[in-house]
Amino acid sequence: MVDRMAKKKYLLVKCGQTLFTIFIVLTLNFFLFRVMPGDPARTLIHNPRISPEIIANLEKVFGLDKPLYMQYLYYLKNMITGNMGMSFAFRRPVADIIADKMGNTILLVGVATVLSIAIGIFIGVIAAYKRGSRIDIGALAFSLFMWAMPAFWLGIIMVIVFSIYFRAFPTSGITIPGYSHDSFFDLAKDVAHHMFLPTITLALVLLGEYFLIMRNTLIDVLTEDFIMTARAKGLSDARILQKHALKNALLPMVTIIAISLGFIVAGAIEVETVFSWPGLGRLIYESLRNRDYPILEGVFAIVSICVIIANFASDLLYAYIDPRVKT
Amino acid sequence: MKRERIELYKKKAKNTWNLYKASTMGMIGLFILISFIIVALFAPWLEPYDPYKIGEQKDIMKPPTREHLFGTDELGRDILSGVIIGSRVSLLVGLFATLISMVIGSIVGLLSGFYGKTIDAILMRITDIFLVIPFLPLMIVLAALLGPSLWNIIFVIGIDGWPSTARVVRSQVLSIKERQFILRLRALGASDYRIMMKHISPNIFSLIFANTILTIAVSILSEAVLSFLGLGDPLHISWGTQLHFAFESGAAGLGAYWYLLPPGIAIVLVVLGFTLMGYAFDEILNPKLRER
Amino acid sequence: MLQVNNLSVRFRTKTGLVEAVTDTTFSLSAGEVLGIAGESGCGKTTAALSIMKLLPKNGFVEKGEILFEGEDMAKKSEEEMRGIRWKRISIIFQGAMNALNPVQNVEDQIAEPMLLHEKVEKNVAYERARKLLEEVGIDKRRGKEYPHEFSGGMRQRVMIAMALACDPSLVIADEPVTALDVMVQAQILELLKRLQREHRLSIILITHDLSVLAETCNNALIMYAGRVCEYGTTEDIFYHPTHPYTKRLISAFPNIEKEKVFVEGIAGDPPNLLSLPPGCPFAPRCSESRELCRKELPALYRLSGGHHVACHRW
Amino acid sequence: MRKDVVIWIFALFFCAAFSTATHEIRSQQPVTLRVGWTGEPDSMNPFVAVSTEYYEIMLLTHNILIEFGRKLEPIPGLAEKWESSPDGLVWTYHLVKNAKWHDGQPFTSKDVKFTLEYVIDNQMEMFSDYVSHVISVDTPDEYTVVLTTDTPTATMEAIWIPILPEHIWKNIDPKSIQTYEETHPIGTGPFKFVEWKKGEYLKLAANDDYFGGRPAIDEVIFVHYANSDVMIQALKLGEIDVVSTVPPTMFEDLSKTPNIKTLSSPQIGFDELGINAWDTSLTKNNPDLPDLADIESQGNPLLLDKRIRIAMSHAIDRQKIVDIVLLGHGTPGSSLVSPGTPFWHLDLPQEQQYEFNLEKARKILEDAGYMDRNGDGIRESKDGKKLEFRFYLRSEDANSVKAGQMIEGWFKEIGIKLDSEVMDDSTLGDRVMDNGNFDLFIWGWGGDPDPSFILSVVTCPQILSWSDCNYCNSRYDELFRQQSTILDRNERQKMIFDMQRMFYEDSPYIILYYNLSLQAYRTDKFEGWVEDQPVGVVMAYNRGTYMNLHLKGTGEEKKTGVGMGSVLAGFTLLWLIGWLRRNTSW
Repeated sequence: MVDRMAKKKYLLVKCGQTLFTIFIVLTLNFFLFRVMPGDPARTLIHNPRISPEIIANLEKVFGLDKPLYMQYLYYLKNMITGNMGMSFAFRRPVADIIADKMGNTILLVGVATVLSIAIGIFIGVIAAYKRGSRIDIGALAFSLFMWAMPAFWLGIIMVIVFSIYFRAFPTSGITIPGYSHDSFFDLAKDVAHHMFLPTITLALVLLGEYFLIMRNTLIDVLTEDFIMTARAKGLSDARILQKHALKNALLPMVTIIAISLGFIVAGAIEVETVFSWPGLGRLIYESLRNRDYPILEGVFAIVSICVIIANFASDLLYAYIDPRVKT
Repeated sequence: MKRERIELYKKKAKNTWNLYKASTMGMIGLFILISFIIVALFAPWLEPYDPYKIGEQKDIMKPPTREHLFGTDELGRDILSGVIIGSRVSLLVGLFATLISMVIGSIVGLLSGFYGKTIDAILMRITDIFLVIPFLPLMIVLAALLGPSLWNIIFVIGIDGWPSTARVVRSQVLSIKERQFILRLRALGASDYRIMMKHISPNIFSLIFANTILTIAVSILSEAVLSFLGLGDPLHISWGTQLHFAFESGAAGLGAYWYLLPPGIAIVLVVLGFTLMGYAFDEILNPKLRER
Repeated sequence: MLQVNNLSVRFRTKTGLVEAVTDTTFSLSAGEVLGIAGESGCGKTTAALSIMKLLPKNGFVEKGEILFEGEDMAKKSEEEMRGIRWKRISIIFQGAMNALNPVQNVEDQIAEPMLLHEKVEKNVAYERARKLLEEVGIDKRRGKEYPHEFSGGMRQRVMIAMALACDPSLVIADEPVTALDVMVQAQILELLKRLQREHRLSIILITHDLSVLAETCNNALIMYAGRVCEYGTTEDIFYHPTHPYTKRLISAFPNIEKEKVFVEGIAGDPPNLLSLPPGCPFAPRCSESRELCRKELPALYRLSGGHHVACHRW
Repeated sequence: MRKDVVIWIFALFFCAAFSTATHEIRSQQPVTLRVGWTGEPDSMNPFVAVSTEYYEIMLLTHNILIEFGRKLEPIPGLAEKWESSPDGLVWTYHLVKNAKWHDGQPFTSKDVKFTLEYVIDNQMEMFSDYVSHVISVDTPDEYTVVLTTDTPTATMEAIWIPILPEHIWKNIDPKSIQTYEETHPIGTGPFKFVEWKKGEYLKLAANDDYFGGRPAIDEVIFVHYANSDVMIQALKLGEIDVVSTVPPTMFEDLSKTPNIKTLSSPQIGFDELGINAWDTSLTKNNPDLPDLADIESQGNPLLLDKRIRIAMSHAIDRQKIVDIVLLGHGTPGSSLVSPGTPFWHLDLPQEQQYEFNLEKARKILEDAGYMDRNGDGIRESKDGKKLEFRFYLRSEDANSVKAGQMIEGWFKEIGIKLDSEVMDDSTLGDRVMDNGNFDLFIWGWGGDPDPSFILSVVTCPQILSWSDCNYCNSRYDELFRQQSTILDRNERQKMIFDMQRMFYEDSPYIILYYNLSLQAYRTDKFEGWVEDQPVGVVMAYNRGTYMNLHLKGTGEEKKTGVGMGSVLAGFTLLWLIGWLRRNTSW
């Protein structure tokens, strides 16, 4: 009973912290974009060669003629109601644009992450278990190499090799543009065909990270006393790994994967740019090229909030699966 | 007292070096790194051409020849010279950005760990918030708002890297703080500042060394990414801006491997060099990873 | 039932071969409690682990035999050893630390070897696990709890219950009471003694705390730098210590019953096991050492009955 | 069991990824023209959109009263005939009778009246200049529109305002037009708007009821690419049929590719080195310019010396910039109106241009008293002011950075130091608007077929508005006022030539180059491409290609190469599945 109360309290505290963090990020977002060099109204309409009347008019529309604290309150209200302003380049609400792209990013990032976690953990376990063997050293070298490689560069190399040289995969996009698909399966096939290279690229880059973490965590766990206990009990190595080492090593992975979300986001931005994948990452790249600040502001807020919430979710999951958490 | 301490450090350093020497990974990393440092230091003597010298029309985007070992770029500039001078930017950004994160991170970590309680709670809350904000989007936003210049890039990367350092420093301070000699110093009435600067900091430095080296690797990667995304200073050649212009001018489609490969490989090597070193130090300083 | 003859264990390391245990001989008969004492790193744990063939990957038995109930453990394959571990020889680690899996509840951990070795039904195994818990003084309803929910002493009790799971004939207790406070130490030792009587166990008790040794053991073995210095009954060791090292250990605490002084309290550093001096390993720290001690390694001399000592000075 | 499911999901994903069936085009598929571009319309709202991409779409979905022919001459649009009164004040337009809106409603003169009045009454920024002299719009009958102006106006044949359907636009509040989002534009044009997936593609379908006859193709899809490299690859692979802009670096390679034809043609617009030439003595206390009465320029006053500007002009090798930055695909710059509109472009003879001659540049500076007195390589004025200037380049445009680096080098050789800084357009715009807080920059202008706009930019009243060199010359302004009222094209041309010569001699802009439009299209699928001068086959201010294009023969579709790559990858997959299955037992 006491235990459950403690857990509840823990969750409440975490929940509060998460909300607070989101609040801080939103505030940071507001001030970053207000203290930047340049007149916000001017950046708002993008075209600097535009008449002062229009600017004045827009300032009113966007509330820029109000004092800063009022703007801030408006901003918070807008954020809560999902109103993130208008894009310069698209002339559409930022929220709509983000909503359009988000699914694509989640698809790419989701598949790549699952793939890299599964393979990363798998190889990590083998390497940790056969520590010092040729497999371990090979996997280690490969992972460090992947880790050191900028995702965008790997992407470019993949395009040259597989799209341009072998012509096995399309260079960019998510489907054949403007092509009407007969069935869902047809569409899925098309998407998968386009998705292959970006997914593999992202997965390879992430793979290194997960492999290294899994390997080191497992090596740590394998030196723990209870592993010796298990050996003394007469358990076979495979059983020790499965019943005692893995669970202990996988638990921290939950947290580590959450922490590495920033890394995933970074990889996604790079890969989407190279492959013109119509997701949030490419949106960032394009709004950078157009200096489309409202989009940049919106994407930054959304991505940060997603990562924060994912962290919170991982905390919850951790509390649920790890018997030790009760503070 | 001072000399004794120097002797002690010498001995410690020698010990660490002996352990380090035994690590193949570490030695490969060190070798890569020294090579690149030499290249960066002697860039003006090593580069065959002025890397900024714009060529004639006939020189544009030409594959490797005897005159231009790595070929030329879309302005007819010598790519080998660009890669050589680019090492300066990468190392500079790596070192200075890391310096910024180390300074901020160490100060925050020291204060937090040393004073504890409210200060700790506040500082760690801030650190946690920074840790959870995805770093690349934050860097992109900052870099875009500040405008493209080398120092802005350094600042932006430095500002993003401190929270993890702060965490590491804090945990180390917490453990050192409770050691006998610190308690005795406090009892003797040494000032907080003195204890932190004279007694805790030197002890921490060796412990966060591996972390520092890995931060440099991350900083160099970040520079490459930001420059690739067009946030770097296009007036300075760095490996990232080279790749940016290569990508923008369609080197991939033209099959201009000579433009895409050298800067990319240079990035991979330098980052790998730092990573291998960081890893080797980690194995030395983290006994659990050390082979028994 | 256990006869260890001229056992030598070595570790391969990057910097060279570590002579962890050298030429160690001792024996243990059924129902007997043997204590092994010495400073940390003297090879006592290594000697015990080699009985179960639990050495780390870079460790190996260089020579010697380990006869347990007539079979030489040193010659057994890993496969065969797995059948012997816990079924016939179990081990009690320092349960206060991390010897229990933090993410498995305690009755799972106790039942695990039974399911493995005795192929019993699940409910039978769990029933027995709960009974064992009661036997070591833990409410059987706490079986579903996790190690972190127990105090240090309680965890040690769980560890003991686990060691008894398959009814082994030999139990190795490696520092079973270290890091517990004095009251709890006494309780645990009391429990061990009781169980030893009730289950007719043979126990090897490894400790660096001589008072523990004095309280529980029939025979005692003092080790230094991987070698036996002195071996005999507990009375022999405590009332007629012969080796200067043993003497120093004992004189370091005048009253065994009341005050605790750990073995670490001796001046000087233990020797580097990578490069042992040619003579008696204790010579550099020995106040009685002579020329001979530094040159020649003393053999293990028999004094009287089972009392042996490795010293030129006896 | 669960493991198997996961493995098979991956397997499915892999298999799907390797299937290439999606590339086959079935026979019933409509005939689709795929156009690749790297830009995108900024909006579908005609009162907001400014991008050339929007104008291309608008051209296909809408009509204007009088359209442009291939030589930019007026041709019938929604008005099949038109005439003006002898005094040039009253214009009568006779409309086509068989035009219909895409939603089926008939098109009448009421729609024209509504559209023009919507613009005039609400002073719509984008269009009001075209009808600034119109005082009334009358509709004597359903197919006649009469416009009355207060003064003879030269541009009554060039009212570039898309005619909008009254029945839809009457419901749209002109006050909130800036934020109005047009999702499905309805026009009278040869193509109907179908859908726009932003960042991906925009799709149009042929209008069966078009009054000028249905186009031969069924669909046009404009495919958006974030990167031109990728777009060129898509063209090579046949994923698209034509690209609107080919980067110079890829042009040569493409022209050697079989089944692809490249073409380069002049474009309207240029990139210039802008110099802050704000002489505040002309704008301060000038009764015509009340807004500028007490504003001081923040630019470097040395730049008011015309001789420095001319020396700079002599120190820039425009041909080399064209060769390097545009890889030869451009024309060295001179006068303000670009050769993309050849009728209005002043083609200055070589000997009247400030040719590239560093020696001459140095001499001009020396004669003007700018010497390097302290030997630091930088000249100083007589009162010791250094010839050192801030030089702003655009982060959005790599060409400006490249040209800037070259210019910095030449200027260094004649003793002028430039402090280059790269910034984004908003920041640069701010600097310009911040009372001219800049010295030099590189930027560019696109343009209209009519030169009025670009000529107006450098007039005095545009300082701190459209002007970014802050040039002020009352004679120039006077000529500008006169030319706008002259109906005779030849007479107007002469005045515009005079203005250009005046502006060139004063050099507040050093026009670096006129862009060429580089395009490429595939020749294996369609025929009937209309190559225009300017601008090319698409984005050419006319819809020739779209109306004229038709399939070549029976349109054989080739499969995209599967090749080694997928075979290799297929084996890898099989191996991986097997391996996973074998090794996941623990």
